[in-house]
Amino acid sequence: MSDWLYIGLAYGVTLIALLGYTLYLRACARRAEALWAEADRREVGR
Amino acid sequence: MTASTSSALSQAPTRGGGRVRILGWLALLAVVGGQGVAFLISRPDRDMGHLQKIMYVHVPAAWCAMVAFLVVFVASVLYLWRRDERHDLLAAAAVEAGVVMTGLTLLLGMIWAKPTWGVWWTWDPRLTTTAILFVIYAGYLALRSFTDDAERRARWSAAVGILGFLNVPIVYFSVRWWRTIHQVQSSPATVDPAYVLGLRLNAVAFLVLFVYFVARRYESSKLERAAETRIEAAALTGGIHV
Amino acid sequence: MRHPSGSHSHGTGAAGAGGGRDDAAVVLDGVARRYGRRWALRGVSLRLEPGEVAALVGHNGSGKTTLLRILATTLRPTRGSGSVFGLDLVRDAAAVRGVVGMLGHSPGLYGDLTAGENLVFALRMMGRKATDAVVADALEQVGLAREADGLVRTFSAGMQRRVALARLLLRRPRLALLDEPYASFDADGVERVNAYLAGLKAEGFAAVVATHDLPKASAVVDRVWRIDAGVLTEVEVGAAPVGGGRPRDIVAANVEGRGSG
Amino acid sequence: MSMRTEAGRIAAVAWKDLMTEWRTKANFNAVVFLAVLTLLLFGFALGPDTNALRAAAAGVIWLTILFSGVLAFNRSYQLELEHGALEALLLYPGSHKSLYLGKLLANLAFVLMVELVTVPLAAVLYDLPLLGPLGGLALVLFLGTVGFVALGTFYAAMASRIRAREVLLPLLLFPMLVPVIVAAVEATSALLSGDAMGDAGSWMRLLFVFDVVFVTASVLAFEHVIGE
Repeated sequence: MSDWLYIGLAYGVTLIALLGYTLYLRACARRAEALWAEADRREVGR
Repeated sequence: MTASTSSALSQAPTRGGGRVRILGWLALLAVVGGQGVAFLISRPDRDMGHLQKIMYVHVPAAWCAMVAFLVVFVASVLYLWRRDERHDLLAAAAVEAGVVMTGLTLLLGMIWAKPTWGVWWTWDPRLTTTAILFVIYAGYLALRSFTDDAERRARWSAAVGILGFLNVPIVYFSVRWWRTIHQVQSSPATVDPAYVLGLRLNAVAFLVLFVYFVARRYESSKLERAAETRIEAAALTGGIHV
Repeated sequence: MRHPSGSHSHGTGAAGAGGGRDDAAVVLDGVARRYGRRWALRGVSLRLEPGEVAALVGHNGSGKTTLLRILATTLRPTRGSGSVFGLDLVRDAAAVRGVVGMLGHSPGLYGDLTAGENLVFALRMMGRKATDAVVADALEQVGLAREADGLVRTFSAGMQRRVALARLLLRRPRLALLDEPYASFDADGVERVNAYLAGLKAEGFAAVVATHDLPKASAVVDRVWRIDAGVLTEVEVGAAPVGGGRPRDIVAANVEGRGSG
Repeated sequence: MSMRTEAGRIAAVAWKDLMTEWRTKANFNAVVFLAVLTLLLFGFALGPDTNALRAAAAGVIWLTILFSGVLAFNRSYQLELEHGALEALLLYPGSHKSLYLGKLLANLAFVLMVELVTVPLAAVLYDLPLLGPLGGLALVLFLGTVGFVALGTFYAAMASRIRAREVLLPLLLFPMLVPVIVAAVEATSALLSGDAMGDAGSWMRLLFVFDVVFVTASVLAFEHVIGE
């Protein structure tokens, strides 16, 4: 019975790790987009 | 209107967003599907019982990490050879994915070891090697975060990436010999065809996921560097040139 | 194109020094250098002929030392390209190192070695035989003949710079880079530096001298590069009048587009 | 540049580093003192039981070497950074490989000297039969130290030039040294207990492979790390 507890734990950890990294990737992409937009602004401002 | 620049990154990057997004959904589908199939077809193992199901994540993640560090090695060598910044960004993206995969491998290894052997950690050679790789490449990321200059960061991390990979076989064999002397339990090997099929299926699924991780990270750091390059260009102005 | 740089296309990178594929002592083409997020140089193009000494003048932090380091290949330009005696600063960096010598802002000596030992080390690093006579002669030339066995750590700043100058004399570079060579030198030291520079010119070698103290250099300087906030703002060409006046014949004093970054 | 000039340059760098070390001595004394202290502290931590101490001795000796030796590497580059000497050093014509090899030799001599003090002391404190397997022990110490110093000299070239140098060097270095620790400790402990199984030889071969791989790789990669 307790086997299933560990299996659940394993899948939970997997979900958190993969989902967490995906969210981090999204944050990185957002940051890059923001920087790109800033470059646009600076060039217009010149 | 900007002056043309020397960096290959100066052109507006191809926003590979569409393709990467498709890859993302594909990865999700593959992993969920692979796990589902493996979950359903697997029979309780003679030694491991239902705990065997943990292996369908643990083993593919470990394989993926190996692929990741191989990519790091190749990209690092290419960087030092060609000095193309994109190779550095690729290496860094692969290290991140590799560290995530080794981390996952380690956690699952512990979760599996506890009910099986009653301890969270054993000095199994593969697991121990994974732990050492985790630390080596975490050091790689730490070094990157402490170096500001993009060019220096690229050279230094390429060196660390190459040396780290050269150490993989040496670490593995040293831990294996060490272990045979000290008699530590090892993971049982199973040749049940259903089990092997499940592993293979999920290895492919994780590979797709890994490619998605690396592609997404690579695209965003390429965009970031391109934006930085444009901002740099905007700062360069004035003076006389003779 | 906002830069009056003529045929020099701005930063074609690997294409080399544009039209400057000649025997000029120094050619820089749009050279820029960034530290972290701060730009120390923001695009400098210039040219120096053999047999000439250029003075590089500017405030603290204007980018003088960065420019010298780029010429010495100890820094890579973030952008732009350049060459020294036809050798590309990036591609032929190893060969450039055989041609340039530098008197750095800090002496670059080892405090726990004696003056003589420092020179012996330098000679051996140049792949030359280090005889007592050669070392003694070099120290004699900078007025330190009696200090050969003194630990450099115990020397005054001026003495340390003399040892560094002796090392430069031993090096005999085709392009000498001097960073504030007059700082911490007395009148005698200044004279020795200028004598060295005059000797270089006579041999058809070249030098770039970064200095606050243009009058001290005026006896030997052929052109003055004024640099401010990482860009070249003024170039003066012509033999400097002896006696500390400003060089004649100002060909360009075109200051444009500063400080938009 | 001919091989001979490069050999001269290697010797010059090593001579310069060792001469500086010899003139100051304070650094060497501090490192030796730290090593002695570590040996004593391990003794307290592992209890006064002689058998337990002897069983752990090989591991204690190598960890002591690692913890005290790692202090030498950053210092070796600190010397270059203090008065802008690195810039002058990089400006000499010829290959930068000689800089690495010269520093490697100097650091090797430094750590071996530290071992010359600490290992006999460990033998006294932990009651080890040092004299019997002396030749084998010397070889293991040498092979293990070469691998340790090769990577230490390489990583310190980077770590010494960034803000977090004290933390970053061990962080980069120690995980890479796992094979050295495992092989050196196993070989040392086999030799100390008479090497009945004849294990020490294969561990020494592993150390040798490690040394060859990482000295070669470091020499090749150093140019990319030291230059600007």
